[in-house]
Amino acid sequence: MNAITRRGFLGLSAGLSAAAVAGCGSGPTGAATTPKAGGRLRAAFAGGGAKEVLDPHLANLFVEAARSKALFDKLADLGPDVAAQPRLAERWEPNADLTRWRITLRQAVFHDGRPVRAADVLSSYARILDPARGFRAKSSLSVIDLANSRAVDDRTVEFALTRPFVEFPNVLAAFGAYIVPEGAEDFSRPVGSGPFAFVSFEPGKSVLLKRNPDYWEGAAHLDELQFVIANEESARVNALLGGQVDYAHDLTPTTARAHASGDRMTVVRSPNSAVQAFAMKLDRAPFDNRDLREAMFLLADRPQLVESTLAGAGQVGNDLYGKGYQYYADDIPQRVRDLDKAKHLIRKAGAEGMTIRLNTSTAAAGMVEAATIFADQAKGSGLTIEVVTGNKDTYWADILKDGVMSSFRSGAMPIETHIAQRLLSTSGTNVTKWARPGFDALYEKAVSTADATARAAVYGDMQRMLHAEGGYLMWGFADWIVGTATTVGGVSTAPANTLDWARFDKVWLG
Amino acid sequence: MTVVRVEGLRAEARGRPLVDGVDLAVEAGRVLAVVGESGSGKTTTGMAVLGEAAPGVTVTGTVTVTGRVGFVPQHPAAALNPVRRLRKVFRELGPPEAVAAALRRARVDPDLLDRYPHQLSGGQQQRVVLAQVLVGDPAVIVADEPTTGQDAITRAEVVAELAEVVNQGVALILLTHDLDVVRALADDVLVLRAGRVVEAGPADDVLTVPRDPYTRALIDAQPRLTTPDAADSAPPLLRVAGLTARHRAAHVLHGVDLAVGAGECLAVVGRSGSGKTTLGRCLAGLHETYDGDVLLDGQPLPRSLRKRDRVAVARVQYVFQDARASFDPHRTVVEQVARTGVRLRGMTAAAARESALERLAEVGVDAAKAERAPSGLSGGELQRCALVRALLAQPDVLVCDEITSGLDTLTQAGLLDLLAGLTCAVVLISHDMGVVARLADRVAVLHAGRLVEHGPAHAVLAAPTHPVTTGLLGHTTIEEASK
Amino acid sequence: MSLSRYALRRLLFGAVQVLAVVTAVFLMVHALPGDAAVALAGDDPDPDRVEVIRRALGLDRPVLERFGEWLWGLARLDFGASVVSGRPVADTLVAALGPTVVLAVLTLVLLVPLAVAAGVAGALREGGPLDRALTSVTVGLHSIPEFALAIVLVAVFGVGLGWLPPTAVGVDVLAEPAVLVLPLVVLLARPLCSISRLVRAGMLDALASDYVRHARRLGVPPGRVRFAHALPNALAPAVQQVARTTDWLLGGVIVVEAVFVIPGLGTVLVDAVAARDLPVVQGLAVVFAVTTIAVNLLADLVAFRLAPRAAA
Amino acid sequence: MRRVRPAAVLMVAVPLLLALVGPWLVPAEQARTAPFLPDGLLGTDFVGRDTWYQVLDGGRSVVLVALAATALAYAVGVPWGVTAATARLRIVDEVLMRPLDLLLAVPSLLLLIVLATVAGPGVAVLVGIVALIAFPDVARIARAAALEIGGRPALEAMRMQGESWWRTSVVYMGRSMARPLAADAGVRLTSSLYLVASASFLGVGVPPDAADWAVMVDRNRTGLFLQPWAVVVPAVLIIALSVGLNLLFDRALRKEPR
Repeated sequence: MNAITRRGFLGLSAGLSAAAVAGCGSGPTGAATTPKAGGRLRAAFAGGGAKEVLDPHLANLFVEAARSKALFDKLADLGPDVAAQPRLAERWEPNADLTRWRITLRQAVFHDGRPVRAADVLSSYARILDPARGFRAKSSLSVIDLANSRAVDDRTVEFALTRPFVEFPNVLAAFGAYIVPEGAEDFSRPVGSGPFAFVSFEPGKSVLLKRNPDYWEGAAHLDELQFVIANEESARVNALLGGQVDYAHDLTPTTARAHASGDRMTVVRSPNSAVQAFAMKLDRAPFDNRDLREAMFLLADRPQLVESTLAGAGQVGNDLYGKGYQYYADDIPQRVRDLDKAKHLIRKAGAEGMTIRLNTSTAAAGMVEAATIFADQAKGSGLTIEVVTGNKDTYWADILKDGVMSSFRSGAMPIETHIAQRLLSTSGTNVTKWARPGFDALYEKAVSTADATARAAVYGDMQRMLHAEGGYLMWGFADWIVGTATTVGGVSTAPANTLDWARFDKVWLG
Repeated sequence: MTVVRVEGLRAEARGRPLVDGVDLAVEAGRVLAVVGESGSGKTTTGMAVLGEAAPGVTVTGTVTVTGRVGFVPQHPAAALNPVRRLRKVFRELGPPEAVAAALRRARVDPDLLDRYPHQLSGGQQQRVVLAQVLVGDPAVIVADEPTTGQDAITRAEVVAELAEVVNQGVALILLTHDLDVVRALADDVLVLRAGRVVEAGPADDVLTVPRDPYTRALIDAQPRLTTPDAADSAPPLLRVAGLTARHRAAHVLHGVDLAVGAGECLAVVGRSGSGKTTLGRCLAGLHETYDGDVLLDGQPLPRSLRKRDRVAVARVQYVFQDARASFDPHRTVVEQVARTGVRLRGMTAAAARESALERLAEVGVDAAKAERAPSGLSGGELQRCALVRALLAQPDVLVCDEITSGLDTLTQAGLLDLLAGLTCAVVLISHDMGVVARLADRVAVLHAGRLVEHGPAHAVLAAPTHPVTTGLLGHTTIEEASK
Repeated sequence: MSLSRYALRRLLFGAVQVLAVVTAVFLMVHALPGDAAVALAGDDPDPDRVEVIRRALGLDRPVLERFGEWLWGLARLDFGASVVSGRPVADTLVAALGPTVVLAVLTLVLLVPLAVAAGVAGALREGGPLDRALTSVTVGLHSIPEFALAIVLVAVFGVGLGWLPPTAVGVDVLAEPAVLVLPLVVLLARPLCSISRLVRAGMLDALASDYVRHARRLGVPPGRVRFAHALPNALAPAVQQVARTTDWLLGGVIVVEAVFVIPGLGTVLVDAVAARDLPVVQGLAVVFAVTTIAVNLLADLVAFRLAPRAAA
Repeated sequence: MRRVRPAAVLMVAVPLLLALVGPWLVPAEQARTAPFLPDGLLGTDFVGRDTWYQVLDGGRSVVLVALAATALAYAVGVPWGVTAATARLRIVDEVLMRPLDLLLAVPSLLLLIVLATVAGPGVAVLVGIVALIAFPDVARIARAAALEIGGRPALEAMRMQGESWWRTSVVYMGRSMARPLAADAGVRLTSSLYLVASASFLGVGVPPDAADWAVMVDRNRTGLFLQPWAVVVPAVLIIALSVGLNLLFDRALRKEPR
């Protein structure tokens, strides 16, 4: 019962990379190819027990994200290439210096029949930005100068920003930045504008939703959608095989392999998904030494890590975030293992005979295994890697402060967001302690460059810096795997955290 | 009418004979006592009458019984189901009229039926068992040691009940080693030794003019209740002043005052549960929770053994009721006995061993036996070893707690001789007035934790003032009463 | 001591026990690294954000103050509110109580007759093939961890053969009792073995006792001797063991609820510990301790009734 | 006296032998391939290691932790119980034994989960926790045995001989307690084994990729339909060991005179 050990936090720790592989767009899969209306789909997710909430701004877990998506809308959301695309916002236009953005809202209504207005947008954002509360989207939205933003009319909002920011649509698509009716505080019977409306909720057990016939993008195929909680992967698989659910989220590659060829379930893979990495801290010995960091990069046998840890269900990484995402620098040559050079660099760094502690934990699946394998790979290099397993519940907070090297995993987000949250000297979750004034300046330049090509070039420079001497050893990208009953159609292969992942209004029961 | 006839009874276990060639016959309304030491074959014979045999025992011979056989087991407490009220059990045994009749015959108060067995006294339990047996209207009752372990008053009750049942025309086979009971009840006696009949005949003949030497020895060994001569009382050596002892919250002794002179024998008597043993344990330092004083030569003895120095420990010694339990089963007897010399007399191990062997030989335990583990010795032998173990300390006061109970009369007699020869003061705890009469200079009678009578033995035994004392002495009068 | 005084004393001690357990659990949970805010922040532990959450949850107040407040609430039967979800702890517990109680009660209801039947059957046929088979099975099953048994049962009967639902995902256990079959088998296995063995041993002792022999000699019919005379004596120790079983049950329930996805108290406990949700963990500790103490008390009273001598 | 069945001996001997000798048979360098392939004797496990080597390596932790925990529970519980039983002041007895009643009101698995989370992973931690759970029972049994022995006339007779505390309370009592405690040790060992296995399965106290039979059962479960040996073999070994131990001790106990 690994309920305690394998509760994946969503959002950032387990997102999915977009389609890097050919044909890995958001094309629907499934045995039943013709959409059919009606029925109740039961979807099994890992949950958070009694702490689960329906407040979309508090969403943290996959199941909460999926439910928020069914009940609410954001102004924008991430497409298959993890670039923002409009949702409730019909379109957006910045002013010339990128500091004021005019958003035009779509004609949409909440489940109680009230229209979605500019005031709802402003009050939702005000709620998220409330300094007394710790909503997840707060740091993303902090670029908005709310006092100077205004509702032009009921369907037009004008946002004032604190600085020029060309990636503002990323903010609108930020995790948890949902639009709720003005003044909404009690989410025990949530009202949103999403494709499904609330019916009932039993914390830690199930949520039942029904089709919203007036959804602005067209009503869903399903009559009803039920989210049920099964923390263990085996339980989700068993429930799927036993016909107790129709959709089982987050399966292991092994399960996929075991059942891919059978006729008891359909396996849906979103290839190239969560990034798998080791994070080295640059502000302290021994990884303040660039040679030693490079030695670590060269020690990693990435194909073996992918093969063993991800059971082959993934792609080799090149120490850069966001493979296949917009702005990803795929022109940088792939790094491969070079033990001799690594040994040489270790000697050069004076690290021979040194023992390095690699912090890891079961906070995310596969991290400990990857750490052990990496420690094996380091044997014979002149230094020893000692794997230290820490407390899973506080792991992410612990590695922010302590240790020199740690296991790391992250879900999908735009590359810009990744940089802003983790790689600037001001970032709140800067695990590698990468703090370079030059890099910060490049970021400022990128986000204030309106020209897309010029901007891409700046992002390319930044990624070259990171590849050469950064702290993240990003060795692979995992597939995201979902199992469905053979009667289910329309399940997308888009990465988790993006729009089409767990998008049940496009799914049907055959 | 002969109800039971046994001819040529022979019982074997693994080829060893337990009973060999026993013949007996009992008529209705008559009592046959089967007498003998433990292991003489009494119980095997009684079982044969019931038609039962212990596992692994093969029985041959003929047993003819006219009518049903009832069995009154040795310990009535064990024969009553602890978790069932009596009424329900009786309901299973027979129709209400039969039960009512049986209860009347056994003189059981019907009000007792709503109780659990543990809520009854020993005598009541015995009567209930008898009533249960009587429901089946047996022609003969086999009673196995019905008085063993009972105090004198209960014993008298049991005897009276059995006599009553016999008067109603039931035959009784009494398996016992208690000659007082035999005298009180039996018409005929069968003396068994090692499975063979050594003597049989009318009780009066056998008990008054025994022909067999073994029977004679058995009878002679029986302590007689005689009134001892008046003796001068010695100056007090050990004094008990205002002793009030507690077990947890319950008071078991209330303000007891006693004195023992040097070389005197003080008998402490009373029914079971009267506080006799607690008193002895207070003297020896084995029971610490008491108020009042135990003074030796006028000096208070520390309550706890831990606080007594070696001299004080040596001066007051204690012999336990259960001799076997008072030895460590893992070490040889001599090894254990000799420790007294080492610890309390400061002897070397070798010297202590020498003197232990010497003293053991004096009481009839030879070196070969002394070198065995306790399991290799009989109960009587072990009790003598225990006595030696205490005496090696050269005590001034020896507390003996019921040390003769559970021993057959011959063994008991040997032990009493030993005690009679002691020069130290003896505190003798007993409920057997015969034993008391033989040894005691002074007698103290306890009842419910209070001292109810205390004085020179001749005075107390000749003219008891308290009903308990009278009751305890009463068993000798049963003889006359029932004949 | 009278039955009522005995019960009263046990109750008073039980209250002290509950208080001590709660304090101990408080100290233990407090000693866990991190607090609810850190746990809640999860993989986005921006220190500023953690600090804001901490303030929002009231975790910046002194810990003793919060404990005192909670205790004071408890005295008024108010379990407080979850620091994480803000929902009343009592609601959470009541919601989760149902499935667990159903499991526990059904287990006990099935356990006692089955264990007694198996124990008696073994004792009456001592040494026979039935007894030997029962002994081997019960001695063996006794030590198999629940998880191993659960995995085997699910793989064979749930997934492989498809006879029974493999999990209780999204199912109301009351509406669809079939989902309870496998969990119950898992929960029953261990206590069934230990109790039937106790019954068997007690029965053998009773059958060899003086009072049973005496009853036989008195002509009590064999059936009554076995069931009215011997059996009650064999039950008293078994009842005490049933009480000890509640510990196993609560432990087993954690495993079983996880494997079969039953949203009961075990699941709530595991989640609450992971979330450092002190009021919920405390509330659970109270429920568990009260249950354990109450069951033990009940068992002692039953044993008192069954074996009046031992308790007297 | 009944003969010990060879089946029970075999059930204990095979896992025990594997657990104790196994680790020496594992090569230092192992190839790592893909998960759940049919390579090697028993195929590969969930991270592509050879299952047979994992089996050889994985018994020691289960067996040694159970043994160490039982030993520790005795090392603490027996003096504890004897102290309580022989204490002259009743308050000492109460102070020592009452807290153990409290421990009984906390379900052992709850204790295990919370303590393991507090203390963090590690073999020593697991030993400590399992010992802590086993120790109240040991202390109670030791106390009961010591009380019974302390009330025996044999011990009082020794005290009447002026024997030292050492000879009465340690030598004599120790020897007399050996038998009831030895009988109890069997029960304790199987329940420690049960707890250790359950804990490992729950992911408490061991790394998730540890070579440990219980961990193997848990982690390789996903591959049950691809490569069943990685689950079946360690599961069977655990079950055989605990069932066998139980059968052996049950038999040994039955030989005790009533």
